[in-house]
Amino acid sequence: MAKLRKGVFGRLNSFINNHIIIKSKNMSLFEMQKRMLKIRFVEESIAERYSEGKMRCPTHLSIGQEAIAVGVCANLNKDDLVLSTHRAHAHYLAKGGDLKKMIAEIYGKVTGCSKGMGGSMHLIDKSVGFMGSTAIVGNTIPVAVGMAKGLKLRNKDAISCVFFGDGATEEGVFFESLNFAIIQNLPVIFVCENNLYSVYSGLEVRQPKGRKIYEMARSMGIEANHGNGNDVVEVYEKMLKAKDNISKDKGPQFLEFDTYRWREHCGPNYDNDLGYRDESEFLKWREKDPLKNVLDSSEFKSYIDSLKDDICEAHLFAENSKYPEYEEFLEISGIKK
Amino acid sequence: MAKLRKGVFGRLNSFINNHIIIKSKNMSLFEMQKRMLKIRFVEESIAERYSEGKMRCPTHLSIGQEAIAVGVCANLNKDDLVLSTHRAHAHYLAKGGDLKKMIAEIYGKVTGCSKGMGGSMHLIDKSVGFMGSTAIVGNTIPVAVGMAKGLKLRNKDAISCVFFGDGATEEGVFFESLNFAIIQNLPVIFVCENNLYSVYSGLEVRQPKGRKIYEMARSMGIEANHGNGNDVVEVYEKMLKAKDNISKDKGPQFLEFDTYRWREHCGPNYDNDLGYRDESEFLKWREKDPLKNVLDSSEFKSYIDSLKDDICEAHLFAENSKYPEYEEFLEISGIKK
Amino acid sequence: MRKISFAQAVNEAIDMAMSISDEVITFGLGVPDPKGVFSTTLGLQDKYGNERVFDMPTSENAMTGIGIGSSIVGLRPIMVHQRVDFFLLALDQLINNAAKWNFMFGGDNNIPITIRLIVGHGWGQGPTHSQNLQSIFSHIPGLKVVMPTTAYDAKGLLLESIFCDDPVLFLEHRWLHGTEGEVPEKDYRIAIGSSKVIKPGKDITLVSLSYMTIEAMRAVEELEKEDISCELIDLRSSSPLDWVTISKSIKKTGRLLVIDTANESFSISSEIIAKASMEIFTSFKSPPQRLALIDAPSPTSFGLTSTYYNGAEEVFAKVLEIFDQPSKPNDNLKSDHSHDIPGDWFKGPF
Amino acid sequence: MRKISFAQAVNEAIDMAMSISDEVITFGLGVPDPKGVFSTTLGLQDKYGNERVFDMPTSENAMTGIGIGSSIVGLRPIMVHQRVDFFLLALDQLINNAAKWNFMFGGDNNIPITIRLIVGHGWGQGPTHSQNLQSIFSHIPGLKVVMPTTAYDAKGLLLESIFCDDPVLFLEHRWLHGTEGEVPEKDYRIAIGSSKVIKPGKDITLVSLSYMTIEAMRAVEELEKEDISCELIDLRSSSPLDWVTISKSIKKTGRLLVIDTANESFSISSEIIAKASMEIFTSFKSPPQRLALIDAPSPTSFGLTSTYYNGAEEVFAKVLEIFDQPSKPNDNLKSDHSHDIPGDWFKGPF
Ligand SMILES: Cc1ncc(C[n+]2csc(CCOP(=O)(O)OP(=O)(O)O)c2C)c(N)n1
Ligand SMILES: Cc1ncc(C[n+]2csc(CCOP(=O)(O)OP(=O)(O)O)c2C)c(N)n1
Ligand SMILES: [Mg+2]
Ligand SMILES: [Mg+2]
Repeated sequence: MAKLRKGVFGRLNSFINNHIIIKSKNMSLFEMQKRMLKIRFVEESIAERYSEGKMRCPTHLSIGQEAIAVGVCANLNKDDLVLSTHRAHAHYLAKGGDLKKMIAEIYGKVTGCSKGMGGSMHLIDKSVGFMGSTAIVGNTIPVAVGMAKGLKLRNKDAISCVFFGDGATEEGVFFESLNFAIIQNLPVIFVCENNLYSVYSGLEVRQPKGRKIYEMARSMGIEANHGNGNDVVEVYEKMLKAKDNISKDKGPQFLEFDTYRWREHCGPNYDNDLGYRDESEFLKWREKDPLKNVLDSSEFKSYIDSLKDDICEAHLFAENSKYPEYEEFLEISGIKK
Repeated sequence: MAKLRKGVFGRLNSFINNHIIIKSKNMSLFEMQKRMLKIRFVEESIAERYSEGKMRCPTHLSIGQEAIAVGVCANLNKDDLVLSTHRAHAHYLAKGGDLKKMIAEIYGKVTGCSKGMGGSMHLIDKSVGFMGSTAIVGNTIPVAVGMAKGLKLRNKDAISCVFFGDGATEEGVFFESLNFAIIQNLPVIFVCENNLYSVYSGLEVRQPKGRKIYEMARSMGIEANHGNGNDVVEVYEKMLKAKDNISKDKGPQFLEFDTYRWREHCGPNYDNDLGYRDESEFLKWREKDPLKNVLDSSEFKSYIDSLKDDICEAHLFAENSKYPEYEEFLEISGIKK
Repeated sequence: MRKISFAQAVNEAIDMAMSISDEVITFGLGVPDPKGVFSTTLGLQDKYGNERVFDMPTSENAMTGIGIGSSIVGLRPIMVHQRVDFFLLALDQLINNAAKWNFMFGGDNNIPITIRLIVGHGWGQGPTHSQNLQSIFSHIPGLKVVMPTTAYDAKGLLLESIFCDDPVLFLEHRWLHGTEGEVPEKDYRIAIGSSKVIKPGKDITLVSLSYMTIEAMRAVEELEKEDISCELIDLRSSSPLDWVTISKSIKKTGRLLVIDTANESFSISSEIIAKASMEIFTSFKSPPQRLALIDAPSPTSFGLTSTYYNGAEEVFAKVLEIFDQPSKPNDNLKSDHSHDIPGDWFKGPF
Repeated sequence: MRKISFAQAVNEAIDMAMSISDEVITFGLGVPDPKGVFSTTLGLQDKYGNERVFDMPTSENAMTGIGIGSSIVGLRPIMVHQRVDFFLLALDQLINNAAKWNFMFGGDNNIPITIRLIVGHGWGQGPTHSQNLQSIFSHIPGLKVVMPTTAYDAKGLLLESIFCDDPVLFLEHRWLHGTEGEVPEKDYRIAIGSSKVIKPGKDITLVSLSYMTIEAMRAVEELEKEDISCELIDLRSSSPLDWVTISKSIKKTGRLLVIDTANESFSISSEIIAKASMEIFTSFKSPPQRLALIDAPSPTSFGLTSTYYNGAEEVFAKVLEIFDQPSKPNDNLKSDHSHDIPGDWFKGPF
């Protein structure tokens, strides 16, 4: 496999040529910051409008967690494949998924990326290698390993990458998937977004005290690393290293990033009043905003303005789109051919 | 919990009083050797008679693996609870299970320990704390954790212990079970019998090279140890230590022991001719026979003679017993009340 | 009598069971959290402590085995999952262990576990958050399957389930949690395997279950005005089936419509219709019928769910059809709120 | 024509599929081992290499997901489990992912995975090694369920399954592996959802599946001598059901007996009988009937399995009963070997 993969610089060059990040480091950071801004504003727009009752599906926002999605995906080409979870908006957008189609999907419209069959938890945009997200905790992890198996078998010069939360590492399938990826030396990167919570349950009732998820993964036989998930540069660099490792045939890679979800687990509101976590904890993490100094930097003003237009347009597009016809539903579900 | 448990010496004393092992170390070894002999001869008798076609159920023999069962169970009281797998004969006998009832179960007779409903893979003798064995790889592991939860909740001064193979550590439920046992600090000992194979599949196609199962377990947050599973004294001591740790409130314990299955995975024969493992590997392990120097030691002659009688009697008992009545089956399955 | 919600009735049943017997424990994702599994577990941890009432890791399979193990040593665990769909991870423990433990060890090895499974509905829950899997569970010998409709039944059946010595799957439809009904404060039990004639009638037997019984009740009232007298039976449990009540009713009415919340093929409706056809074939004045979901996954879009799901209008129409009467619209059956929520108070997302 | 065994036919189908398309891979516990999953996978690894043919860890759930993932990027995986019972660990991947992937992403996202599941029988396999779970799978929209009886059908249906774009559960009864039949060497396909009239007849329709069709064939011959002409339909797949063939036959004969290998309640037999009763009720001259296992787990003891399982004698007796004829013993239907093995060549343990 090693000989078939281009070296990391080759890949990085082609990547740069794809204009996803620009040549100098600062510029690439600039581009990543723009992507984070995009996610933040899109999510805020959903939060703002959710109570209108037009987006009628369970919706898990990524506000506060933008840096991981962006730093990871900044290292991926279009033909690298990504899978995600119930909390998928950031990953979808960071991988380059179509904004209008995502918003339309959340509105349940036929113009949505899943034709309205999936909703917020089931996003897909294969044209950019975003291969899907699902609503069952942990169950895309083996699917990503299977994609890597296929890529390797077909000698494709691409990797597979899967995002999941700290909660997903409690599912047996997580371990089973890592084990197989290691045995068959598959080109897959596991990205764990540790935001300390699974719904309203803190880590203390779900995992042993002092557990380091990445160390546990490492002891299974996978190269594992850990970092600050609210620092997009750190994420970017750790991901770059992981991808480099794969191209050097060091096998599958594991990354854990610490982060924090700002709003309620599911839905548009803040929920610190519920008492399952301390307001002070929230405030501490809000201080570590991945978009600190970016949001109000004059550098991004014109970008933000155009972004807002795009987002408005996307909502408008979604609202004006049609629901799927029942006939179409019957066809997609295989009832009518 | 700690205050409710007796110290290790208290427990050891009551244990000695139960006459399971005798006071001096040598004597305890002697008793353990007798138990290993018992298992060996019982298993040999099954192997010898299996082809008669009267024991009509899948049967997995423990020959070569006796030391783990005996060394572990020598540390357990009657009210300590054990669960096992498809390969359960050794565990059942080592825990003190009734020989006649086991043989009758394998013959499918109503006098069997499971009234003929379960066969070789479903043994139980609750009177000695052998709580069951099942035919699905890995699926008694969480059950053992649940028993420990119950014991702890009810302040019982007893522990739960589960045997399983190297293959079972590939099941997600294995990790899930360890995780919960650690979180709730439950009195359970996980005993992995690593015999290098799962059916005809060697470790190399199932687990990463260099994987140490006990180290992987340790990284989850459990105290873990490892030893030569063919040395009954080593097993005994490591188990003693593990039990001691539990009574000192160090939480659940994990033990991995290396061993080797002599005969075919399922059934009475040798199968080295199949070519899935080297005859030389087999010979090397047979050299490490846990019963080396015991089998032909004159010390055990009279014991072996009486053992043979017991075993013959058990087979006779089984053969002469009746099959369950169909009515009884309907009652047990809940169809008739 | 005092009226409380279905969710409160569930909460009260657990509370009562836990106070009756310290063998009862309850756990599941979110059990002690501020939402308390749609309010059904609120307050329990405070009252009974965190050894008996606890949260769990997202480890559905092991946690089911842990429940089984705890019941082997004498506990009566109540496990809960916010969606039945998540429980698919645990079917080895359910089917290979819980359902068979007592049998495969020759009896005297009961597993008294109760597994509460919430069935989602509407608000774009979609294909993996609103499945109705009662038929799958009912097919497995050794399991009991309970699906209460009213708050009254929820309490009585849950108490019975908890103290029943077999594994019980207790399915709660999300849209029932907010419904209210008269519920005695005392301890009472309702036998598993007994259905309930909600309304006697003479022209047709309607066998319905869970949330669909609410819809059927509305339809039955309107059908009365059309001179069709329906006998409405709320199934309450699918395993065991209350064949005595059902067959007696069909013999009386000569007609049968089974109403199920699940995909129609290989469903509860299949079994009831098959059993009736095999055993009391000659009682039928017209072919038995069913009203269930088409064999497609639940769609997410608001634009699809209204057609996909059945309600009182569809029950009404189906019964008219059975009596060869022309279809007619019935304004009384129109809902006063969006079709994808149980009531206007519901603002999403769950 | 050349005769080969059912197991060889399966092997040949996989071999042929792998040589037709390098998209086909096959894996499962023991696939490349010396026994080759009851000979069905022998020789494949030598021929196609260990990247396309491989063993796996005992990780049924993840491996199913891995199969799904590989099919997303264009492979056609064939997974196998030595017992269907083990596959209960993987129902999340099967039901929440494989069955729904194409649907929940709006189509154009097919998952062409074939999952071979071996159904155990006899020799004390007992409660967790001989379940028949076809009805569970058939209830789930998005899955296809295939159960071949003959070597001929095994090859044609397996090839069709492998190249079918939907997830297919391919259930092989252990007792069929050794049976022989005429099998063309060429590539041929049999449509999923088409049943087969094995023997035309006019008095009663027998719908049977998998191993029970073998038993039914023997019974049908003897019934002929009793002047009862049976039309025997081998179901071949339960999802989709071949309703055209079945209903046509019932309309002709006016009688129906469904023969299933599974526990009777909520089974394939329930659905077929329900559908017939709903749709062609008036065709029946006598109530439809079924012959399946009682609703108890499979016992282990040799002393119980003979009564528990049905065979040609029970089919014979049941049909006589349907025709109100007195039961009579039939020596030709007695088996010449123990009831718990497929033939005298079988010496255990699997
Ligand atoms: C198998 C399964 N169990 C439970 C749930 C309910 N659930 C939805 S999201 C979620 C939280 C998972 O936590 P984590 O993986 O850390 O992701 P986060 O929400 O924190 O991003 C849970 C438990 C589910 N969807 N699937
Ligand atoms: C879930 C499951 N998968 C597969 C099997 C088939 N099987 C029976 S025993 C066995 C070997 C397991 O290996 P290990 O756990 O190491 O135990 P050993 O036989 O070596 O004692 C397998 C794979 C099974 N019984 N259950
Ligand atoms: Mg989290
Ligand atoms: Mg092993």
